[in-house]
Amino acid sequence: MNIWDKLSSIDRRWIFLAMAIFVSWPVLKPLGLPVTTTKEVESLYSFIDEIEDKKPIILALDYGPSTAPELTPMAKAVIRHAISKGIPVVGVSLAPDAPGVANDIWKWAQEELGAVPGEDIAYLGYKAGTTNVILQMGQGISKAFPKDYYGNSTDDLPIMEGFQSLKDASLVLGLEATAIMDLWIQYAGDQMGVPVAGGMTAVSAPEAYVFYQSGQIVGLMGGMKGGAEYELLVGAPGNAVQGMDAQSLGHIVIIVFIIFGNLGFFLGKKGQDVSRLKSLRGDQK
Amino acid sequence: MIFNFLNLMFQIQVKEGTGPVFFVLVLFVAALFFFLDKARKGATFKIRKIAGLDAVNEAIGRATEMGKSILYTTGLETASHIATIASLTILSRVAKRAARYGTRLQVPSFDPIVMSLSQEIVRESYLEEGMVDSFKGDDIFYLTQEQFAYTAAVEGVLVREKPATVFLMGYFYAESLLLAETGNSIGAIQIAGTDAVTQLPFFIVSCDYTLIGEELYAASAYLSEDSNIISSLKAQDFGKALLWIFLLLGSIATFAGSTKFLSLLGASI
Amino acid sequence: MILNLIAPFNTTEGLGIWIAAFLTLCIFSFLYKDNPFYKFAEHLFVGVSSGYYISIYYWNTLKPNMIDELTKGFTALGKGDMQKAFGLDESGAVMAEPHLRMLVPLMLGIFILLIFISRKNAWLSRISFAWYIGVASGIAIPTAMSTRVLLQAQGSIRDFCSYNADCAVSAGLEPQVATTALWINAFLLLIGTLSALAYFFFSLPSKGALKVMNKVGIYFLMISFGASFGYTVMARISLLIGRLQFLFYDWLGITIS
Amino acid sequence: MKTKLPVTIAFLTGIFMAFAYFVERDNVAWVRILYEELNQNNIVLAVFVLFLGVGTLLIRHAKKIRDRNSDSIYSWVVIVSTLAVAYIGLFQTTGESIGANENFQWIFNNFQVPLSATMFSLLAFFVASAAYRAFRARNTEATLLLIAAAIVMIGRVPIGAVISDGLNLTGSFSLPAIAEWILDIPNTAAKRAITIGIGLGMTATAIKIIFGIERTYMGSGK
Repeated sequence: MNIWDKLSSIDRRWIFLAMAIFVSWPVLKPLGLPVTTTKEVESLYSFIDEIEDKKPIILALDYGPSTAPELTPMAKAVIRHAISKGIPVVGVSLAPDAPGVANDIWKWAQEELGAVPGEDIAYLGYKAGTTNVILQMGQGISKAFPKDYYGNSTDDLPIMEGFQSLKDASLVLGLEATAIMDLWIQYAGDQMGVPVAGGMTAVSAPEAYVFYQSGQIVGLMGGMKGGAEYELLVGAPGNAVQGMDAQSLGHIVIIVFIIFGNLGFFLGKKGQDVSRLKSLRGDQK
Repeated sequence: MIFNFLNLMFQIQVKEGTGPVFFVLVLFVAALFFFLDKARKGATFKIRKIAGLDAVNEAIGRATEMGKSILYTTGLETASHIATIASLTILSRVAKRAARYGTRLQVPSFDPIVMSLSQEIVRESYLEEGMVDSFKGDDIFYLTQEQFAYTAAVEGVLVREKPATVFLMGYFYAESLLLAETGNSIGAIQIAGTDAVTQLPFFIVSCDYTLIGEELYAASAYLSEDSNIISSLKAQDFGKALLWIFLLLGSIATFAGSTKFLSLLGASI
Repeated sequence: MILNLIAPFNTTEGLGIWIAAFLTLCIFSFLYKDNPFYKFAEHLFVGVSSGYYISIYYWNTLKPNMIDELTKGFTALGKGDMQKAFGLDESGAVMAEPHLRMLVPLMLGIFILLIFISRKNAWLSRISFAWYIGVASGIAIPTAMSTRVLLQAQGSIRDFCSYNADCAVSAGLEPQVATTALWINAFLLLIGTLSALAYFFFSLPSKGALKVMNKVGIYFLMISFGASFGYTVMARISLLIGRLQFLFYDWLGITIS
Repeated sequence: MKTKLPVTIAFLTGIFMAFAYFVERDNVAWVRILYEELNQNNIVLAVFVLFLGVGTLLIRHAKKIRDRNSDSIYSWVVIVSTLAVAYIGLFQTTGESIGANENFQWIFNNFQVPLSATMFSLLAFFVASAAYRAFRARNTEATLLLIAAAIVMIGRVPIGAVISDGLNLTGSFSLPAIAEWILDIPNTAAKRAITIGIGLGMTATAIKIIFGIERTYMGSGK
């Protein structure tokens, strides 16, 4: 087996080891590479910056612990921005494993930003039935969420004065890991005419460009980089900015292995990868 | 004109802006019933050959030759999701062949309703092949409704049972790559099919063949020769052809300055 | 970089971090090979998430929407006030709080649970599924057509409008000066959408012009899948970074200077 | 009766909800009330579906224990952890909501979070091995996917700008700019076609369910 064949059949555990080393290293010792902002994040920042009438922002935390590293920095950066502008933030969740994550963010907002629960921020908890809940919020927020996550009745919260239905919100920002983003656009955006923006995991972000390009969403943050950009725009670099160095090195490791794989494929014994199924051999796969 | 008729008839105030959707829906429903009626009257419709489907049959044959099992997952969505319904249709065809060749078929489910549906569908396939006594209800089982608990459990089954062939048909989320990579590590032939756009790159990269988006719907129509599935495919093709022409003409006309097409689509002009 | 194992066992918070770190390493052990620690974590995960969902669903949906409503309804019934029991106000108009009207979903819910009890009348669960999926389909029809089809078509035509001054003005778009780059992009967008749409056209065999469009269509599809793959790699690594930040900062107490 | 009744129910509920889309519901009381009621019921029905799921799960693991199956120790883990967490969540919650239940939050932070987050981060390793193993430029399609992925991966992270300066690719030919272009034009064009296709597919399926043509959801398989 010549060098090229060895190159194209490395045991995947060596690859795992390389990933572990190159991603842990910057987490322990950051490199400080510069982060550039993009127009879709800037347009969200300027939209929130120019909100005059101070009507609350609906922050839809529709994600669980497994996507928190990408989306929680976005939630914290937007809450920091809204509180500094005096715009109240009302949190809701349509994903079952969101309440635990949201609860930590709300505790952080009270300790770090001194946000007063019930006045500056409120969290209404989770309710099953995604589409039905959004439609119900259109008819009346307290109808969909009679009580907030901590048991006090929604209508008595000072933050809810003059803020009856989803239609009165100045913005709906969906922090999404799944297709729930489409539902916010379909029902809150198209049907109720509320401005909608998205904070998506990097996986779903490309798909959301379609809605940004057609103007159905006013801004879009994609992945940890989106969070890092908003952290910079708000002037409070945090976990996301810190993570970007490790992100860069991780990508480099993957690109290097892709090159190894292709070198091995082209220079090693050819045809090793022809499909095992006869019916697919003719097909361009 | 039709709206004031509607207003008059039911004193219902039609929501403005929903005109175009109403018109397009009426057209689409009409096309659907037109093709359904013709299909039921025995008209056969041509569907272009889908390369992946010969691979499906060959993959089942491979499992039989090696005397190993087949693992079929219907994805992580409920029965009201189009990809799940298409997957169940393909499952019934795979189950028929598995019954005929006596190959073990395992179906780990994510949703309890889909689990009970799969059990019925597979039992019916074994019935049609006259092998109902070798049907094992326990091989079609519900795991959990939590994405990663389900993935961890299916990976456990893959690593322990080592099936020769894995089918990943339905709607998937981020776990698609975990499943496909684990299937690869045990050397299984993998055929995937999903309309989950974000997961298509992973299946394309790690499976032997991937039915892209609507190819999954077309595959279920092609495989099932069921008039109602084929007719809906034709209606969708009809919709696509109409839209294709509309987009082409619309772009040219709008380029020339007319706003007719935009207002037709409901843009507030 | 200061290394101090911060988490003593006696504080609940500290114990929690040690458990979380142990479970994290159990799952990571799958990278080496399938082992009892991974199997333990895998099954623990199935159990914990089932228990978690039952509690969240009960407190956030079942109790406020059904149990509370039914108790209010029955207490009203006890007082003999039939109208209020079924959520009607004095004038007989339907009120928002359903009270005893929630007996309908309760009945449908019980039909679903019949699947456990008796094979014979498990068919009743079909009524509940039919109701559930009927409502879901009814909502989906107009919105899927409007948001996924019409608004997308509108999006691709609108580009051409913004390059044409009078069309842009009447459509309320700010007219863009049509530079050659914009032209190429608009043209590519149209070609890409049309050829990718043609790829999903199944009624005609892929020959002649359709074969060419299929080819161009699959090229555009593959570039867009490549973009999604690239973006997804970013997502996965940021999640790994999240776990490593937990292990190094929260568990091992390392603080970076 | 066993199929006639469910099909009629699906038809009536489906037609009404679709019809309600076209109605200015605030002005037409009977439509608004019925619409809200049906919405309300679906929210509660979702809970019963979950209970069905967990019930079948526990029964299946109890069977494994009864049959002395080799892995029955792990079935104990599933049953005990489900009941323990459900007990803490359901019975230890005082007052109105689960938010104030400290133990439940502790369980969530120290069991649910590490387990699900770590499962997810395994993907970073699998993506690397999948990219290495499968990303072979076998044909033009795979090459296009490969090049687009590499450019986006490099362009969207800080190091992309550093590399572009190194190769003095500037302005609209810098890696971040090309990555942005790939996302804006070819990606949008292809995703728009896929979204339209799936939109038509979803609409067709929903119509067939309501008119009783598509009955798979009811288990008749036909």
